[in-house]
Amino acid sequence: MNIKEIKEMISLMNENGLVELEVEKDGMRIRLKKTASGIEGVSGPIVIERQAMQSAKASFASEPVKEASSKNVEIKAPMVGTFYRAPAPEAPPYVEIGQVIEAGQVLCIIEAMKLMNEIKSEIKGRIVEILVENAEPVEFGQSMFIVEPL
Amino acid sequence: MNIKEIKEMISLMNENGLVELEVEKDGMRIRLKKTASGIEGVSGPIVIERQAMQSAKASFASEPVKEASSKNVEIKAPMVGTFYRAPAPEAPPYVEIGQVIEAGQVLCIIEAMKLMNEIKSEIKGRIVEILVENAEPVEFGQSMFIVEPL
Amino acid sequence: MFSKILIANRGEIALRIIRACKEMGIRTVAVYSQADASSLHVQMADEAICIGRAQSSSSYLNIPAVISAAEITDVEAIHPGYGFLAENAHFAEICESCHITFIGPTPENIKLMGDKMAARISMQKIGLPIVPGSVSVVKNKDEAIKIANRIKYPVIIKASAGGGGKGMRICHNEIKLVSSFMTAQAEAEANFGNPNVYIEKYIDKPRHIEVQILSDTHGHHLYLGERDCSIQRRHQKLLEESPSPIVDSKLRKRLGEMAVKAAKSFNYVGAGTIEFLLDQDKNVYFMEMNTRIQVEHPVTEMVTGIDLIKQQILVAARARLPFKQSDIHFSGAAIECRINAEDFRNGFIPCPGKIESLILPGGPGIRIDTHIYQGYEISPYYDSLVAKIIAHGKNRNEALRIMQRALSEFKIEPIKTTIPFHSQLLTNSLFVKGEFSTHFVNEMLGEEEPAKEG
Amino acid sequence: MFSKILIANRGEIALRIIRACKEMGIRTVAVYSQADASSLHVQMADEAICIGRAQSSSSYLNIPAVISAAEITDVEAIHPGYGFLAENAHFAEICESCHITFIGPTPENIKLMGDKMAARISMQKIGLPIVPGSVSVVKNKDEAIKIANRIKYPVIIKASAGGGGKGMRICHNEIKLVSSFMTAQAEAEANFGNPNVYIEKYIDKPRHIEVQILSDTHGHHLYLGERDCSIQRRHQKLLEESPSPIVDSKLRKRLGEMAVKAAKSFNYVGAGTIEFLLDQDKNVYFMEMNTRIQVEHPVTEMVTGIDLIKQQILVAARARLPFKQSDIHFSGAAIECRINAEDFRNGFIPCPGKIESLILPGGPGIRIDTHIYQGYEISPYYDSLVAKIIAHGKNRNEALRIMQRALSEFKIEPIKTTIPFHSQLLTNSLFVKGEFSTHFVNEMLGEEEPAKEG
Repeated sequence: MNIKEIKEMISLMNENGLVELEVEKDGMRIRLKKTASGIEGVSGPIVIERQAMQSAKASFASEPVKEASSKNVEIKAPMVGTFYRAPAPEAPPYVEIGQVIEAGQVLCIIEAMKLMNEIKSEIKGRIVEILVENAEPVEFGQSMFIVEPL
Repeated sequence: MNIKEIKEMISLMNENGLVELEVEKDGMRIRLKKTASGIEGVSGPIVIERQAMQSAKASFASEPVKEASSKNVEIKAPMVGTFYRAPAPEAPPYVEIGQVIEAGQVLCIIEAMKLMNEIKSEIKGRIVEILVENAEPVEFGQSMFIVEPL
Repeated sequence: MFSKILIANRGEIALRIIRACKEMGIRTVAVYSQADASSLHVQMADEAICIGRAQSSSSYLNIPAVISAAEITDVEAIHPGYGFLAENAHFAEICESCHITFIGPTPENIKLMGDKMAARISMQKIGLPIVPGSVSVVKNKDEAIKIANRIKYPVIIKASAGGGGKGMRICHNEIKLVSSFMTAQAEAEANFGNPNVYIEKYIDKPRHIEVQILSDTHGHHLYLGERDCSIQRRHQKLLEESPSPIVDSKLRKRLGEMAVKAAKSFNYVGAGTIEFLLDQDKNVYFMEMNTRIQVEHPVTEMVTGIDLIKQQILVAARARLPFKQSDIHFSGAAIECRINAEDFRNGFIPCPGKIESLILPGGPGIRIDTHIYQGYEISPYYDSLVAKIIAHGKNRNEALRIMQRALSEFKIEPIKTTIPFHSQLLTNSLFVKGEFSTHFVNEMLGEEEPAKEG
Repeated sequence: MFSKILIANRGEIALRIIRACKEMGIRTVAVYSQADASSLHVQMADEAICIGRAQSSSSYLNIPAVISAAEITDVEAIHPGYGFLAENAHFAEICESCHITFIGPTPENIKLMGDKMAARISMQKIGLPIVPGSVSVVKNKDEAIKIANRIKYPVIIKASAGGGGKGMRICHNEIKLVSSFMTAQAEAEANFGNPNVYIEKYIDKPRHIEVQILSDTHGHHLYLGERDCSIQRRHQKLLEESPSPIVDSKLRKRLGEMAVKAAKSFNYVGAGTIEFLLDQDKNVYFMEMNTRIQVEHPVTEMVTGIDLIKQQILVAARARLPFKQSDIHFSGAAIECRINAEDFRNGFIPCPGKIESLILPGGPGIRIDTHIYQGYEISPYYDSLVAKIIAHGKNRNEALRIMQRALSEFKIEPIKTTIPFHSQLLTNSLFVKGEFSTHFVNEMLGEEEPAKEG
């Protein structure tokens, strides 16, 4: 049983209007259950991410993404504004992929109402991914970085 | 058990109007459940139940009532009209509770558009219950008698 | 006034009639088939009687069952809605003989207008223009040529027993007429088991314009303006509007007065619709009369402010019409889109099924007439109309914008509907300009015309 | 004209504004809190930006977040709806300084009318009648007696910092006044931390009548008739109607002209509402002005045919009003019922929760403004308004019947709502006769009056 199979199960559920699907096999048990709007309940060793809100516009995740093999966490925008990776157009970015960061270290700037707000990390970790392009807008709660805690 | 088998199960559910399906076999258990049913209970390894009509006004039953210890069947009105137990106001009723009836025997009259329609039994049996009062209206499909087949 | 009415119909029109009755303080009895037990008209009526199986022949067309339901519920009148028994003179007669008021015209009214050929002859007699041509069977080629020379080409050969565009042939000259005549007879025989054909002047790209009339039992007849129903496909109307973009107040008055003249000539009673064809020079031809309330009646209600169902009930109770022709004013423009459970991208095939998710449009200028709800199962047994959206604006342009906005709000999953068709139509520049004929939908979709060039 | 507008609101009013924008061809940006991610306004806008947590202070009242969302989406204007930032002069100023048009009056307009006491003084100066009494703090018993003798008993003592009926005392004579004055001061101190009180002539059983006005930036001011909002409970309106059953055309003109005079006096811009009290002799008293669109604006839209939201947007874009006072006509009667998720049988306590089953009313004469749908979760974070039903009939009697019929259709399970309250109200004979005051709901429900007899 792997992710591909689970994905297939979910799409089967979606296509066929199932609300619950439970599979137990070789000491492994998968149970999927849907509400009217999305996949909800989870149990067993594999955790499925809470499905994003129906609206295409609600792109923030309300829960950290956790993959089977890691405990990576998302760093989300605490405000609406424009995302900048560096303190000035010519300056080097605050952080790069692969870089180890300390708790309290500045990761980026969000400009809101002409104010430059430095966004700091609350944890120590390693930058796994940067999800927003420089000078792009971010909304409240939008994921900006994926960090592997150290 | 693989995805193909689950797909087959789902199409089985769709074809048969199942709302829930649970299979346990050689240490393997599959349970599938669909939305929008009033049916909650599940018993036995595979349960098939038909969905009941929602409207309070739909008082006819689409399936014969079967009690655990009997095979009683309902005799339903084949037309809208007024139900009469006897051929004339002074005459004795066609049938009484407890009476044994033959296939083809007249059970009652339904008056529709001034026509008296004799309603005959299709089976041999014993009258267990008479569900409509004399001179009361009946709608199409409404249960009139409960008969224990003999 | 009636205290209790039975509604011999289903779907949105049953609900529409129940609404009018509730507002008038009249109790209602719904009848329904076994397939419609969870339908809204059953839930919203004061009483509901199951009258038969899903098939219409067993239930909504089953006259003894309907009459019997009326008798056991002790109603004083039956409203037939549209379709089913609405234009069945026999049913109207049975109601009469059972002392139940049929909310509609007299059986004689229905009979006269039910025979379309006889209706045209009778309307021609009182001076209404009809499409030039034969009003009876054309026996042979020579007669066909004689008629065509009289009425001038182009002409169209039609099967007497035909309908829906089948067996029609358009001929632009005598050579075509001669070559088409035998073919048309053969096709008529093949399609309808009857080789009879007749010949009419061919009206190229006409508009379908119909006039709403209202007549009481005291000899008063009113016209409530026109509806443009040119947007149709295979004789199925898809969008209707009032006023018509090509009818000015002078033409409106002329059409209205013709319609009233028609109604007056045979003592019509109730709500009715006189259908006209308008050619490209705005010549008017009487086509037929529908002796019932119509699907598209709401657009007339929106622009006149008159509730047609309430008026039907009132005149059936022998009340006098409460207004004169001079009291009728037209305000703004109204458009109705028929939302059918049909796959527009796949030849409009019906798509019944369960509605898993539903958002109906709302807000200012929008009226929704529908019997559906989330969880409702659209039945394959009946017509595919699931909702009528009616937009009312201060002019046609505003009504179109309100309708476009409403269509964008309408979500009905996973049912395929005519919503994408309407969205496409409402952005078509010719449609927006009001330049269209009954051929418009075929042209827009690149479909074949129903009548072949001979 | 604007090409893109941000709507700084949620719920039905956000949807209402999106609808107007769509019909005008203006693109829309919705903002929303994390609790509203699945809300209809988010789904129906062209873009949507999450601006904060569920709490209004973090989202819909969060000025930097709203302005920031406006900047990143590059909108030209912000419509504030009602509530939240709609009457926040500071927000209107910030919009101005960021070169974003605030769709509403000027910051100065908002400020002047935001100070209710100052507003009354200023309106008195231009000749509008106000309730007789002190317009400033009454320091002691002797001053209170002097004022009461001048304005005549009965009088009412009100807390300066008060609201919602708290700390009010009605006095019918000097003995009561003397005994109540100290108590009122003490209560004011206890309730509001401020012992200041003032004295007014007590208006027994008044009507709440408000006039809708519309002003452009070119000095044109129009009145669009009145709304009767006397049906309220604890100062929360429950049902509004236009016209008021007690306002005739002469009084309508007088109220309208007063309202226009008020608007003109301080160069008001946009849609606004002037609230009056009418006593039982139909004496008129200016109360306050609301410098925003109001919840109950649809009843005015129905009887005038004017889309107020579109007009707000047009005048914000400095367009001239497209009609004169003589172009405004009133047609029929409109009633709005506010359907709140509140348990009417249990002190109107809010009842949020998930809507498992929903049937909205429809058909002729019904407009529905709502953001709910089956499966929607009514949030406990915001106000409990779930839908506005607006009925429009040719007269009040027909509108009432349409509304009763619509209420009977409305199913929203398992949410407890004010539907049963409205059903009861609409069959109350005094209400049907139009005989009611702002005390009517309390009387009908047998509840205590907000102001105690001193």
